[in-house]
Amino acid sequence: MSVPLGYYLTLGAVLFAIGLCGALTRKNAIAVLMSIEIMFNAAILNFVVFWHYLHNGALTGQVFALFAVAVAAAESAIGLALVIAVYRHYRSVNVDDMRTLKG
Amino acid sequence: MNIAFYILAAVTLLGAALAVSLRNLVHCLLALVLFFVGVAGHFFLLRADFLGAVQILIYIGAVAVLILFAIMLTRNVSGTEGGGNSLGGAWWFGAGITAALAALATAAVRRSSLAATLSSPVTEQGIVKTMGRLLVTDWVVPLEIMAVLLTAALIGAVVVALEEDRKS
Amino acid sequence: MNGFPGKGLLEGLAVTAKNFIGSYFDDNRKERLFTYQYPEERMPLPENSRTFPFLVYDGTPDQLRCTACKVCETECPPQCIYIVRDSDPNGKPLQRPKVFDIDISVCMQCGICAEVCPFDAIKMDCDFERSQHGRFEELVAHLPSLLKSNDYYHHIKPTEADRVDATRKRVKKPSPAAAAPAPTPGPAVAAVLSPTPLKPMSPPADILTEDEKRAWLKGYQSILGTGPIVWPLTTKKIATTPQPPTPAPAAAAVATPPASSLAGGEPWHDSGLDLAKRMELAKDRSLADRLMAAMAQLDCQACGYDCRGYANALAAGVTRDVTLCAPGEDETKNTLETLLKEAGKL
Amino acid sequence: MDAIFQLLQNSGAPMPEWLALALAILLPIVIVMGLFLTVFAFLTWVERKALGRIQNRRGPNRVGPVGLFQPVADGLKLLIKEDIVPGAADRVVHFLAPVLVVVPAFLVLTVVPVAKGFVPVDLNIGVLFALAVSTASVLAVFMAGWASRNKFSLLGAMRGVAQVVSYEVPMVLAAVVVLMAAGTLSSIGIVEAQRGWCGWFVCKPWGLVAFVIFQTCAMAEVARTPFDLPEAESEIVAGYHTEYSGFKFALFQMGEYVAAITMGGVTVTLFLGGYLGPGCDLPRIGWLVSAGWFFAKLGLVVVINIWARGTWPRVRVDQLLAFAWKVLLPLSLINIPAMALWYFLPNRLIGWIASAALLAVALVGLTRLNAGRAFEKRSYRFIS
Repeated sequence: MSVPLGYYLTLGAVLFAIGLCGALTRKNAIAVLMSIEIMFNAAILNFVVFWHYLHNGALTGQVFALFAVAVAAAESAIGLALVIAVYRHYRSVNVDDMRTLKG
Repeated sequence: MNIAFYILAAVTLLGAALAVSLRNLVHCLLALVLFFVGVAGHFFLLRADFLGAVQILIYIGAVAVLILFAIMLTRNVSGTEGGGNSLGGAWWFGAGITAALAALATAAVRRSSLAATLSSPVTEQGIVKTMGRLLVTDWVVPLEIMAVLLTAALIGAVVVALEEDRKS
Repeated sequence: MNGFPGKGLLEGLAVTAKNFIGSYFDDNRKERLFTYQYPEERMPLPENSRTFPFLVYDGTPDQLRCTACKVCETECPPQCIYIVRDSDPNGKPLQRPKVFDIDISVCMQCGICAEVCPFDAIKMDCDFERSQHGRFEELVAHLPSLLKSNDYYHHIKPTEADRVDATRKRVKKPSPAAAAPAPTPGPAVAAVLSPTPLKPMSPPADILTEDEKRAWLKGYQSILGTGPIVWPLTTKKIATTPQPPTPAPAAAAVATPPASSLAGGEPWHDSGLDLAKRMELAKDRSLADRLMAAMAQLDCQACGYDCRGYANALAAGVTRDVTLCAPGEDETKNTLETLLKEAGKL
Repeated sequence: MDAIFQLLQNSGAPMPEWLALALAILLPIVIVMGLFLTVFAFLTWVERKALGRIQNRRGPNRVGPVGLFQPVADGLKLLIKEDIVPGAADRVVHFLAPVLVVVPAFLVLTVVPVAKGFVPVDLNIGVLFALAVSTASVLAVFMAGWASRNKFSLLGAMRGVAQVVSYEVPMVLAAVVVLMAAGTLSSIGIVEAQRGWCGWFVCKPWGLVAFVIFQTCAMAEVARTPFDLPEAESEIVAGYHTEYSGFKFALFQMGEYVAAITMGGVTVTLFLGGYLGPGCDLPRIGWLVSAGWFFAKLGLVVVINIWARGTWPRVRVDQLLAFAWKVLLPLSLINIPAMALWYFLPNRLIGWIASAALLAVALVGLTRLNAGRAFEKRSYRFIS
């Protein structure tokens, strides 16, 4: 496995950066959620990379990644449910419109 | 073997970049799926087969469909408008942030001692069997908590998204 | 839920399995495989299945029954028949068509032409493989291709052909084609052309009670099946107003020349003469006679009367419609119009 | 694939390492693609012939000796047909959709053991990979429906997505039971675990129930009658592939049929003991006999599919989803303890009877639960 660890870490970092940039600049709530998904995946990729290189026998890295995947899926489900509820109230998913904290 | 790495990395980066910058939301989603496929490829490359399959099953099978339904429910079906970003299309600004963050991260990685190519190949079979046993023995508490969390998330999502009819 | 869950599903499977296996054992089309492999095997057509019309001839193709009276051309709903009358070398019109086209891409195979033809000249064929490559010229059937012998008619529709031949023999009518080349003088032609004596179309005025009318109708219907019945083509023409001479008893008028015509008889009553010669013959006659001279002299009853009856009806004002003489076409219509205008009737 | 790679390596042939690797990868792909495309063509012919005979008419018998060239004729016709892309369609997605329908169908083939020792890739997560990839076709279906910008195809796509997603859960759970019994995820391992007299998982009570559930879900996953809601001709024109013509439509058809075959392959691997059969261990021709066994069983499963297609009417959308969530899912959940009973009770016979009893109770209970009100006889009043 001649691919050095560093390459993977930079890849993870760049992906995380793209996700973060997307989350910050996108106007549409769903696009924001997608970017958050990218950030999650970047993190999970890092877990697996660390497990692969420094695992010396233990599978903790993979198990941790598995739990992270589950949490990410649950989070996206909740996030989208919220977006739909907000859409029903504001009739738009534009992030800028959601200013008032009215119940 | 590192040709595969470069190809997969390119695919993943392309997917992520497109998912963030495309105008039409559904195209964004398809780029996101490409990104998920890229990450799944990486998992297979890193010999984490089980995670690769799980990634495909959960992300491409479920999360992408979830986002798809969300897109459908929250706008006109064509999903064309509304993909722009709040900076009025100054995409180069976003790119700038990404480049800065990426440079910061790579610098950190290079300086860290771990950067050494400490690569010990992992090839023994039966990862899945040991993983299964591990999950149920050492990690049984997180597993149960995860189960509770997932159920709560499921019910919560349904309650939040469901159309509460205030009239009744 | 009767029976164990899924019982209905399994019964369904059993039925299709029985069908599937059964079809391999008896495919003699009794009960299972009923498909006819079309080009090789052909399904026998029922006798009165009809496709496009054809012209019947007795004996040789030029003894065709059609006299180009153009009734079928007029009555054809989609107007897909085109007839041009034949004429001998010196221009005298003959009682046979020179051109008889049927556009089978337009023909809707309704069989009305066969019904209204007074001379049993056109019958419905049952040959349906008429597809061509072109869509326009190839799909117009011309006279030669339309002509088919009477024995072909017997071959495809035995019972119907026998019935038609029986009625034709009873009328002892030689085929008009034989008569056409030698145009006989007027009255003789009228006598020959008129088919069997007919019952009056409308019930006699003096029948009052309902059941008497029904009895008359029943009597009337009894003759429906016997001979070629001339349908009252347009109901509005049969006015039963009792003024003399009532046109309704067309048969009576045809059988015996009406007394009202002058002693000179009707020299113009010959379809061989053209219109000018006929008007010249009836120049100083009564209005009814001149009107009759304008007709096509075919007594084809396309107008619901015969030529004399229609003229009388026009003269008596029973009807004001001058367009009923089908064979006469425009020339008759115009002359009728001018005559009636001169007489102040129109 | 690895076996071929080793074979090439130590065969001493003057071959650089990367060429051997390339060859080792390409060879199985060519074999599998060729094999299953001919099976696909043959399947369309068998299906049309069988459906014909079920409906008391002859199937295709014009093209070729007994209509055998009919698939070739169909393919040629679709190749020549003009490829129309609707004006408002989203060109990129419209073009990608048929490709993505076919890809998962063939990807699942990588883990199906065709004969003894003949499996394209012996993944140690074989079955999980197959199930995961088969759900990926959901997205392709949606892309097709959404891209053609037409109400009916979108409706069809939504139905397709809902159907596949809701039938995926019972399917995975039905497969879980088999994985528990076999103890491994790799397809070769599962097939080997079914050796011995009546060793097939179908012979076990929980295996039979799991087989029925898996087969129903496979039919639903591939949208074959009686679950062919997404392209129900009578209701929504042709569902998500309405706007496709010519070769793209052929790709859709191929994707569907190959998915049906591969799902059949997975069913055979999981429940009917893949290539196991009386003669499969013979020294030299063993692998040929085992291949024969595999394709015989695949034929059996496909015939069941066609038989069901010729018999049962199409299911209504709500019945379809209710059936998945209210009957199949609980049944497959109960199936797991039933399997445990069978597995852990010392004497196999008692275990067999115990699990059969539990399943019978579950089955009757579920059907009673879902029976719904029996419609009482309707009474008519004549208002004088």
